[in-house]
Amino acid sequence: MTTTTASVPAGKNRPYSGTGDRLRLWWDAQARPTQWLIGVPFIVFIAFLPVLRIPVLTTVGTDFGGVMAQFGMIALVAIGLNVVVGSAGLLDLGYVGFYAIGAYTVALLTSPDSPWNLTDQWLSQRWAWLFCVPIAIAITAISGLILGSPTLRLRGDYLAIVTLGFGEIVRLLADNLTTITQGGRGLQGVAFPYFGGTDKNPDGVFSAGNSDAPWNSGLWWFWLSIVLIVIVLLVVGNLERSRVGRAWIAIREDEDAAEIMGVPTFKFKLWAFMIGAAIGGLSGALYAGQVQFVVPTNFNVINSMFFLCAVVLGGQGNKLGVILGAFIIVYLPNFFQGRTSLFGIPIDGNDIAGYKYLFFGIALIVLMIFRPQGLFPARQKLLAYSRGLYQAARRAALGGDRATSAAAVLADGPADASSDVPGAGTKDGGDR
Amino acid sequence: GCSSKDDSGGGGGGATGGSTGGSSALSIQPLVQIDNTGKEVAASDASGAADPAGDGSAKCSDVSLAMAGALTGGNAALGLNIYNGAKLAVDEHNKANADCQVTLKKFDTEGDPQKATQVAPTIVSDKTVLGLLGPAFSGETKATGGIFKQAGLLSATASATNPGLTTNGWSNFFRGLGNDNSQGAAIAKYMTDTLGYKKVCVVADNQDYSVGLADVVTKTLGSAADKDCAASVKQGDTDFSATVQIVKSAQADAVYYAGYYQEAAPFVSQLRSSGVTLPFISDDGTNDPEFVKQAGDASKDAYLTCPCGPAPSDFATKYQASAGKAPGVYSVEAYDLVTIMLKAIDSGVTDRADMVKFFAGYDGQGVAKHYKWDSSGELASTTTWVYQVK
Amino acid sequence: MPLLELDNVSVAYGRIEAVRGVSLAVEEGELVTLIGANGAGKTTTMRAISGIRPLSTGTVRFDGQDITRMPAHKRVLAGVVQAPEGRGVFPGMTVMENLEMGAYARTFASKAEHDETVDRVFELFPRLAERKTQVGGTMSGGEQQMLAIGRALMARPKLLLLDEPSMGLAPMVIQQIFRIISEINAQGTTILLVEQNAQQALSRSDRAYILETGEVTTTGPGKDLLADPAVKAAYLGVA
Amino acid sequence: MSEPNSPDSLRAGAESNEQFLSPDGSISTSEDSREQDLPDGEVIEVDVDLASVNPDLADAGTVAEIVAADREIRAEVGAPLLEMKSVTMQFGGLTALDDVSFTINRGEILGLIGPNGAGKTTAFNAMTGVYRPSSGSVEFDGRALGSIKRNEITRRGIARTFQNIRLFSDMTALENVVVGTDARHRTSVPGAILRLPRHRREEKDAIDRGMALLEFVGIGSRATHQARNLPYGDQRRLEIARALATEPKLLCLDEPAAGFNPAEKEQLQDLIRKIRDDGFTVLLIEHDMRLVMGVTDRIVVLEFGRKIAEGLPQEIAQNPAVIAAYLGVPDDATA
Amino acid sequence: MSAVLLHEAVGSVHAAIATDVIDFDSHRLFSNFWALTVEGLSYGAIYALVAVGYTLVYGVLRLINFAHSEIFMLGMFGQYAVLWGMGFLPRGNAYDEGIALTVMYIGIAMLGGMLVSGGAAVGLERVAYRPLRKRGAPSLTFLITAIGASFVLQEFVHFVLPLLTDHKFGGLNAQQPIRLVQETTVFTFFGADVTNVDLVIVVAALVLAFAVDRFVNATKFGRGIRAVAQDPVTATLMGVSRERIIMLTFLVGGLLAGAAATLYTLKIPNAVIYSGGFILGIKAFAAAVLGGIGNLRGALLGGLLLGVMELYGQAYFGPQWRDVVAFVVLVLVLLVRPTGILGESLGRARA
Ligand SMILES: Nc1ncnc2c1ncn2[C@@H]1O[C@H](COP(=O)(O)OP(=O)(O)OP(=O)(O)O)[C@@H](O)[C@H]1O
Ligand SMILES: Nc1ncnc2c1ncn2[C@@H]1O[C@H](COP(=O)(O)OP(=O)(O)OP(=O)(O)O)[C@@H](O)[C@H]1O
Ligand SMILES: CC(C)C[C@H](N)C(=O)O
Ligand SMILES: [Mg+2]
Ligand SMILES: [Mg+2]
Repeated sequence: MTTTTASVPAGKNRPYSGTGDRLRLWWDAQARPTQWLIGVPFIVFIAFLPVLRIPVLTTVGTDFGGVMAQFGMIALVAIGLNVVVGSAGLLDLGYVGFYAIGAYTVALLTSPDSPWNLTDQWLSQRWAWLFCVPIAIAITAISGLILGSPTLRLRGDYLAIVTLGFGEIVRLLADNLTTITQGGRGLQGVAFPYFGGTDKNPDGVFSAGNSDAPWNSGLWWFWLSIVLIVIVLLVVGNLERSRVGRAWIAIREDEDAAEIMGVPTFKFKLWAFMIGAAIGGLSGALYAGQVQFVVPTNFNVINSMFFLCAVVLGGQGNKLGVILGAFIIVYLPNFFQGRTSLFGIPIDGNDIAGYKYLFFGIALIVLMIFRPQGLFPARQKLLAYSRGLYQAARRAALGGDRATSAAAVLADGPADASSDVPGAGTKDGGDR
Repeated sequence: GCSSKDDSGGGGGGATGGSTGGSSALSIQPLVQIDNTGKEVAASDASGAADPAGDGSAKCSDVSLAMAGALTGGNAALGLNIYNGAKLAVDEHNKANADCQVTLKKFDTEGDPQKATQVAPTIVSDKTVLGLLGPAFSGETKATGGIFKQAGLLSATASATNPGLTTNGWSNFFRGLGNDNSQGAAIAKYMTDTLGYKKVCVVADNQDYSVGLADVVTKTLGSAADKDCAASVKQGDTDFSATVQIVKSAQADAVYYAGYYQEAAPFVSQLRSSGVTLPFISDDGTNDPEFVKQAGDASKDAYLTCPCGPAPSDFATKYQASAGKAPGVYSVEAYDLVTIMLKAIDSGVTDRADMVKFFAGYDGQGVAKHYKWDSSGELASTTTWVYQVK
Repeated sequence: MPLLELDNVSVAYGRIEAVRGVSLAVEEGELVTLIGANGAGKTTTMRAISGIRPLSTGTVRFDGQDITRMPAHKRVLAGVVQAPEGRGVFPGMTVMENLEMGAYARTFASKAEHDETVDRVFELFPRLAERKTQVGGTMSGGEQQMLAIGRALMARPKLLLLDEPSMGLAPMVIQQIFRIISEINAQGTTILLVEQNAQQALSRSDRAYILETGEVTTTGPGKDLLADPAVKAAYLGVA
Repeated sequence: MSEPNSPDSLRAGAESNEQFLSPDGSISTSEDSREQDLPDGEVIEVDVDLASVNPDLADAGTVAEIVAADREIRAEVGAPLLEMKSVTMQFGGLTALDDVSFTINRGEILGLIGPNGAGKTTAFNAMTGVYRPSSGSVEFDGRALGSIKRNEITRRGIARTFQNIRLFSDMTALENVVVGTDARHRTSVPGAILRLPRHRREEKDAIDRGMALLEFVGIGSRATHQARNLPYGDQRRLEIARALATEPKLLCLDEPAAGFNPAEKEQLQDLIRKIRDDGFTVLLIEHDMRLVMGVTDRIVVLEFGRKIAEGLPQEIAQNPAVIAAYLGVPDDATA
Repeated sequence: MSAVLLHEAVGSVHAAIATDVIDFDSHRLFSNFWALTVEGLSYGAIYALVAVGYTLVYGVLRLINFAHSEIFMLGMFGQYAVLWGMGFLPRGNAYDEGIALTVMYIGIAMLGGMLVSGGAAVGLERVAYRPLRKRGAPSLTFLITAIGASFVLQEFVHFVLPLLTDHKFGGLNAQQPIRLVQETTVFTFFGADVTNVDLVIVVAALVLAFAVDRFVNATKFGRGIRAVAQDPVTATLMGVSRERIIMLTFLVGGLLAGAAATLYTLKIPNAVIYSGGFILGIKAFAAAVLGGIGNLRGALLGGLLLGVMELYGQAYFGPQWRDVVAFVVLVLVLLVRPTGILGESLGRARA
């Protein structure tokens, strides 16, 4: 029997600590049913925000549902980019390229303006979007592979500029290959999922035409993205708590050491790129469906920067953090728009909104100074079946505050902890 | 100390607003109004133009009009031109009609299609909004047309000129000016028939509007379009050396540029300073006092077109007083379209469907031109104005 | 008055106090050794002295002056020079450039003085003379260690801080290094030495301090400590 | 500037060339990577009771079994495992290794010693694929290493530690070791996403083995501590545990005792012996003669890139060439 | 997808490329080769000067200073304001002050631009980066701050500057140009016109590049810069003041950006606009990487190369492919030489 010592005083610091870790600590302390009890209503609450229209929160000048829909898409983007940047530590400044490829795949296959339009041949407009989403994901993943295989040999900042170039090249191709993409004229009439058509909304709830607030198309797209986010979180969470996720972190921390430890670093970097790309492509497909119109200008470098801001602002490496980051990036610029008063104080929101990029820039600088690790930094969990281990540690930690000897606390620990070991983490999805 | 190096001693101080081009005192002067075949048409008589003030006895309550376009971001100037024109009309109306106070609500789309899809539902769900002036750009109009269509809300644009917009069956959509087909065809014909060019280099930037316009111009020019020196540049470019080289080494009679003044000004400057003296012809995106200010003497004699007519001087005066600057492109169209909406309200229109009907049946003179639409929402007859920098 | 005096110095990394209330003094001309187990806080103490780690409490006095708040690079000007643990060779600079960096804060009276200093270093470490133009990063571990020590000598400090100079050196070179240390010291440079090779270090030093988990536990003349059975057991590996 | 075979390999982990960008990618250049002021925060780093997690690991016997689970060596102790065959390594005009040949036999601890700059680390790098020899070859387990990738070399069974510690400092101790097991695992992305049985098996195995290895090197209770916060000695142990997790046939240690005091060296010596006794083969580079003499079975001596001696420790200690080149005559008899 | 569809797809790609989308006009390239080279070199010289700023800061802080493009932009405004202050009012036509005076005015304007840019760079370092350094923030945090600073500087010129200067400077539109010289051909070179502006640009850039190179490679400060770049802690232990070195680095980068800005506006007087730094900044950054980021001479070489390649590419493929060409060249070079043409470290700049 190993002896346990409480020699390490509670109070050792860690690089990622603060709200994120504290919250995670608390969350892990909850029993599984409790976690469900808290988690599900919370997600439902978020999902219904555009319906509830809480006064100060709801945007005025733009439709809140629409804003949330965009948030959903950017959240997906942020989760995908987080795999690449946050986990594997590969600085990708051209992520918007994947977003664009996803959007253009759907648009090229379903827009009547496109030479490759399938909808007038054998694919019904109703199913076209759904049919194209997997294609979009596959094509972006492949483009991730194509971009990655030659360039992932490059290190750090070389990779950054090459990816930035890639993002630009994608946009410029969309712009220049006018016979296929219509260049700057864009592709119109992109398909969207057909669902719940009524007399009033003959094209279904996802149609841009559905504008009966609050149940308008924005809300539906938001819901669709929530579902996709949850799925993607499960997938990414599973990856993180596996050999793959550990390899990513190891690569991020010390690529040479990782390789010498036998980790096939190139392969896993490539996977990170492909997975990130695929998620970006999925989000792009959502975008194309929602807006039903794609033009190259929506995919310029600045958007890559915004995506990266979402990731770093939220706390790179932390999936929930980056979602929060995405929310801030999307929501803040819309907040002032059209407001005539705030908390009873009369303002000219449109005027303020005119300065949004100024404020945005200042906010970025200030936030980074005060929270250099991001708003919501937290350590990833990298082991799938170690719930018991961490629970034992946590109990000891909590016990350490009360009793000085952790051993005393541990004494009553083993019973339920060990019962929790094998496979207990199986359903530990989504990291929530 | 240094004395002024400005040997001609002129003003040129303020960097905004003024319509003169610095010390060389160049400005954009209307030259001729032409039809789609490049033939001159006499300027219409604007004296009977509809007046937003009406007879001063209108009654209405709780109605508003919306304006959507880029109010912030890089293209804000264009949106503001439109907003200010609309605001002038509404102010005049409200001043004259104490019992019918119409609110003008502005919605910022930044010119971004996705942003516009978020803004559109807000406009639609505001039940007091009876008519929409906008969206301003073709791209965002494409993205949101379905929303307004489904809501049955009048969407009258003072600026979106992409020809495709009226082919979607949007019965609520009206265009207050000629589309790029007519502008492009008109100037192309004018170049070959009136100005007598045999070879023209068509250069365009990469934006929706420019690409479309360049297409039409090239097509209409037919064999007069010189393929060897056709070139495409990018929004935001400032350095056109390669394009200049291309033009320089071609044996052309003129350069046509489809795009906006931001790029047109440095382009023409660089053409001139590398010794290319070919005539320079451009479009409504370039047709802005800024162009002359930026390009200076290089802009001299350039032909600029616009489906929009020149602002009559009394309009310009009113506008200057209200907006604090000279009217820009589409200010007049915005004023006219909002005037029509106000007339509808004054005549008792209280719901969206009636507003659309009012537009469909409208036939009247405006400050800029005569307004009467065909069933697709295009003006029944369109003309293009040719201006020249002098 | 001691040349260097630490009074109740504590240094923390985040919440961990690596050094707790350490007081020590080094008289002018002395050779003083700091020994202690891994993680005892020796390096941390050195870093506090040269100013690259801020103190949480306490004061550092050098040459009669309170230098607690003096930035690190100014301390070098004042005469405190450290050959850091882990060598800190500039990987992209040649051997010669690395040596020049050692004299960054020093102005030589003449070219001759400069050359003389360089020659002395080359005399001590002939390997460096052979490899003047080799890039620092490609030197072997031991060669880098020689370079680091040689570089510190270029500065001709009043107080020389040596953090484990024998680490990674071959046995023969270690003996040589210790001889050099004694020699420099004899020539008038005050030295504070951190060593794992307690045997050698203690036998050559005037006085020594033993650091345990961040605190000074024992102090005394080097020879006395060498004879102390507790010290023997813990640091000399004599069971 | 002289360059080895590829410019990249310069930065690629040669022990003597260890000034990398700080591995955590930190831009804060005010201090080295271990030196940052980190924000204060909550803690969960408390020692764990192993038995509370995995009761199987409670007794030392099982530990040893898990560590050395599928060793297939004992039978072949003494057979050559790695052969350096006339390896020459040149950097520009400098010959760092000059026609060096020696053999490492299964189950032994081979010491590699020599003066500074003799080419020990270079030899080591030639074995682990960091450099490719200018001429000659390295054969491992009967096959030439040729130009296979570094991670493949590890997979074939060569593991190493670093002279300057290079742990994944943000990870916990256990996670570090589990990364080491990567070399033996085959689950890839689909398996991990779907949590296929093999993934579960491997994960479970990795954690069990990881805990056992931590236990084996004596830091089992620190499993959930972040590597950066471990004391130096424990970090060294963790490096060894991580290397062992790759299930190597040959474990290469480059100056593992650097910075240890004699008492700590003693413990290390015991650990190295234990590793050998568990069936691993060990290559040890070290300047501490007491450690080298105390633990190695055989010694190879290099000088100026050439092998000058090879033999049992006692022989080497008496060898006049070695004494002249390397050992010197001790100043004091006690050392 | 069915085979037919695939066939169609391939077919239309071919069609697209064969028609007017890409030109593949080798005639245009070769007949204008020298003219393109001259133009390319003068743009390249400007990229090179800006690239030095990226490279130095990167070398010392491992930071991609995204806001450097805005430092450049401020330099354009700085020199503009100085010219204005000297009595040159904006107008459409070029001034003609004679060679000597013009060169003097350019020199003064350049000084102004350099001061503004240099000051802004140092200020940026103080306000935005230093606090992060004090907190030991991870590198991406710096990058995000740089992006934030980039927004702030642009929007400052866009919105705030006009309010402060009575709408003389800044705002949405480009400044009305001040043309100091009319670009005229001085001599021809294999049939390519070499203009006075080209000459000024290339000569000024060479002088500045030489000066920085000497500064970094041959002075004590320069050695300090390299030391901090390679190992900041040890550099401190050698008596190098890190903060001062960092400040100096930003200053040098800023000064060069200001000089580059002046040269650029000489070439393109219309370029003085709040958003005018962005694209050029990306190009310059690419140039820095191309040469080997952190490597001073690499930055200079990379800038020239990029400038020239871009123009060749434009002539061959058509102007709309310029940026594609630039990035493709970059990628190809990096694939062959993963750390840029001259390799990486500031320390090896003398190779
Ligand atoms: N950057 C850091 N962050 C957190 N803790 C640190 C840091 N650097 C050192 N420590 C801790 O501070 C304590 C003292 O370390 P220090 O390096 O001063 O010891 P030392 O006596 O020099 O040991 P060694 O013999 O290993 O060089 C150790 O517990 C170490 O883990
Ligand atoms: N990349 C390189 N370029 C040039 N010379 C090199 C390179 N790598 C090593 N050397 C030289 O080769 C020789 C052998 O170096 P190596 O690192 O193998 O020595 P070592 O035996 O490990 O010494 P130590 O005990 O000091 O670590 C040294 O003189 C070193 O300077
Ligand atoms: C404001 C205008 C220049 C807009 C342009 N006509 C368009 O359709 O987008
Ligand atoms: Mg130490
Ligand atoms: Mg070595």
